[in-house]
Amino acid sequence: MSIKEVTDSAEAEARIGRLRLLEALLFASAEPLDEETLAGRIGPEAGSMLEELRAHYAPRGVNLVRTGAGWSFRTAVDLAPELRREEEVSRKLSRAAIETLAIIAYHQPVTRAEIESIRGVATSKGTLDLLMEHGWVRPGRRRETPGRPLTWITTDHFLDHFALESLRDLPSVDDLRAAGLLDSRPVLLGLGAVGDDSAVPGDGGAGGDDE
Amino acid sequence: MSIKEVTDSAEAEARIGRLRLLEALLFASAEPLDEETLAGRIGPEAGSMLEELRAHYAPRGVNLVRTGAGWSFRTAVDLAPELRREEEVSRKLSRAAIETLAIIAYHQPVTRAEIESIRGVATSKGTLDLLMEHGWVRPGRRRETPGRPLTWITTDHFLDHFALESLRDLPSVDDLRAAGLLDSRPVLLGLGAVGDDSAVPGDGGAGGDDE
Amino acid sequence: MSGETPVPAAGALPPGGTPTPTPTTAPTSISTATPSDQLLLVLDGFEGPLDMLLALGREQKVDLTRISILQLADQYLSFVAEARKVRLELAADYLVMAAWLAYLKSRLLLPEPEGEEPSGEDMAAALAFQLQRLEAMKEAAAKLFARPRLGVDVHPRGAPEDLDLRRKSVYEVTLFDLLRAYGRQRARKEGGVLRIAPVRLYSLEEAVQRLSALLGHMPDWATLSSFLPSGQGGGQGGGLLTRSALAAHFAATLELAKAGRVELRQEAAFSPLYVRSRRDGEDATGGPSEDPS
Repeated sequence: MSIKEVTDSAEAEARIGRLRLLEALLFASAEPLDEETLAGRIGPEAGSMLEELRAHYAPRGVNLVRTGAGWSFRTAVDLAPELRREEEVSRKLSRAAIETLAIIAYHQPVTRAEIESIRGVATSKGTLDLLMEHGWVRPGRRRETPGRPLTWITTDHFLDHFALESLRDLPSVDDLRAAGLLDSRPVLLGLGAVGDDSAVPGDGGAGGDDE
Repeated sequence: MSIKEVTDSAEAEARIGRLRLLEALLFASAEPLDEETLAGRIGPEAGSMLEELRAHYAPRGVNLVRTGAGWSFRTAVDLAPELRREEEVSRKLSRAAIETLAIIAYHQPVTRAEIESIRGVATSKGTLDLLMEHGWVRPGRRRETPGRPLTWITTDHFLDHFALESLRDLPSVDDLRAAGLLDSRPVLLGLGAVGDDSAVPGDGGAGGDDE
Repeated sequence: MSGETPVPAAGALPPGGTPTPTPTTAPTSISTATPSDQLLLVLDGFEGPLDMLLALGREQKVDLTRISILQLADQYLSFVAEARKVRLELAADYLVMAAWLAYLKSRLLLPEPEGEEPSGEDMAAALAFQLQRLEAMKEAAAKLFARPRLGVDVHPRGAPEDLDLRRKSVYEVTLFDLLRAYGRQRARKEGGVLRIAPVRLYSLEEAVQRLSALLGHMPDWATLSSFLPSGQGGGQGGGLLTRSALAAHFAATLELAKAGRVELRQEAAFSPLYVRSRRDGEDATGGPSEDPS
């Protein structure tokens, strides 16, 4: 075995290493990467390696594509119809909706008036509708009190979504407190005197954990 | 050219099409996909195709890996030093949080009192909720013992995060079990909050728990 | 690793064996800490008494299964004694542990009494087990975090193409979100703000103004309490406002006397204080000593 052969094999290995790094960089990047940036990480052969990778991925389900912004991996264009079928943009649930859902979960069966009194604000019609539409809550029995108000309860789908076996597995208030999810130490506001304008307590501290 | 040959070639093409779709589905998603979901899209050969893809990607810079959460493309482990993101590493977890996570992982389902008896110290606020915010732990079923204490378990995302196929793959888990060290019952009285699940841990009593 | 190296004599002691004279041999990291802040620094590094015991146990440089619990108890007790010498405040659980270890020590050294209580040996074994279990969890945690971690060592697709077949709902909401929302809700409701109603207090400036206005109508000596706002005149109610009015008016008379605008007089300590406007040409200090009460 000649020295030349050993050198070649080491060189080949180093090249494969750079090719693998290039592949990983392109995969993990949230933005397309331009050739200059890649050359900074890989070396001057970045350009030829990009072409090599492009050729390798061309027949596959994932392609390496070059756009104005740079190089990036994309699923093959011809597969778009099959991929798009399931595509749904996920959205964040509004804070009001999460709170209302939490209150129904913990206080059920609970009337809308009770939810409002717990939250301290009126519940918009859309909130309960939305929660019902998603199958998390449903109307329960009417309360046998004047006006026979409708109560709200959670569904099996609610348990399913949050991977709970039963409502009894919801952490109790004490559990929440112990886990650090409920901190209800009262905020002591300074002793104010009427003669002193600056000491009039404001409302700032009340729900201090709000974003 | 025989009819048989034509059929074979059409079949082969269809198989390649499904393989490409599988590749694209896995590539498009940031979250692991389970085999059942994939079989629903690809058909019963999804399992064997996943193995085929895994073998194909094994030497490359991006690998197809299977964790308890499902199948997903991830950058190759050996490239970690070149891809490590400083800002992520610097977000250090407290010792208390790391130990608590390990105890939940190895002893699950485990109650807070048991965690405290193993660590010999009360769980401070900001530990369980932090682990939950990372998506690593969640409340499990209540223990059917007096007081019905809540238990804590790890999530699929925990498996994904630590690249574990299942909880059986936790480091040294068999040795620890054989040595009897995964027994989570309290041993000494007077250490930690032994046997008291309902108690709300006080602040500061821990004397040196995390900040 | 310690298989070849000679094991320290003290460490080789079987648990519950004859005691070695080690009470003063606190571990170096602690015994050198004569200044209290250094000791505090050492203490800060521990996650509670069990964690400290484990650290002390490791200093015996033997496998935890062969650890001398008696020696460990001595090490711990001498640490606590050291901490007390420098008047360091130890958290209660450190003291509970000290008491327990002192008891364990006595059980190990004295003949076992007949009874149903666990023997000293059992207690020592239980402690050794707890230390092993804690150490096992610390090692497991280290191994766990040495694994390639997602987002740190390995990375998911950086630009996922918004396609998640597993998601059963369009809305992304986790159990954590739900519980946090409820926790906040409860915190707002049950904790909220402990509000102390604003208190009306009489200010010095108010009293000065009031006294200045009233003094013109008071030609002769009058008790200070007669100047107090109506309704609080007697000062008997003892309410906060009354007391603040009295204090403010008293301070105001001092201010005015200093400015030379009023004269003050008092028969004896704690007797009523008399006030009148300063009259030009009269001796301020003299005052009408024959004045009635």
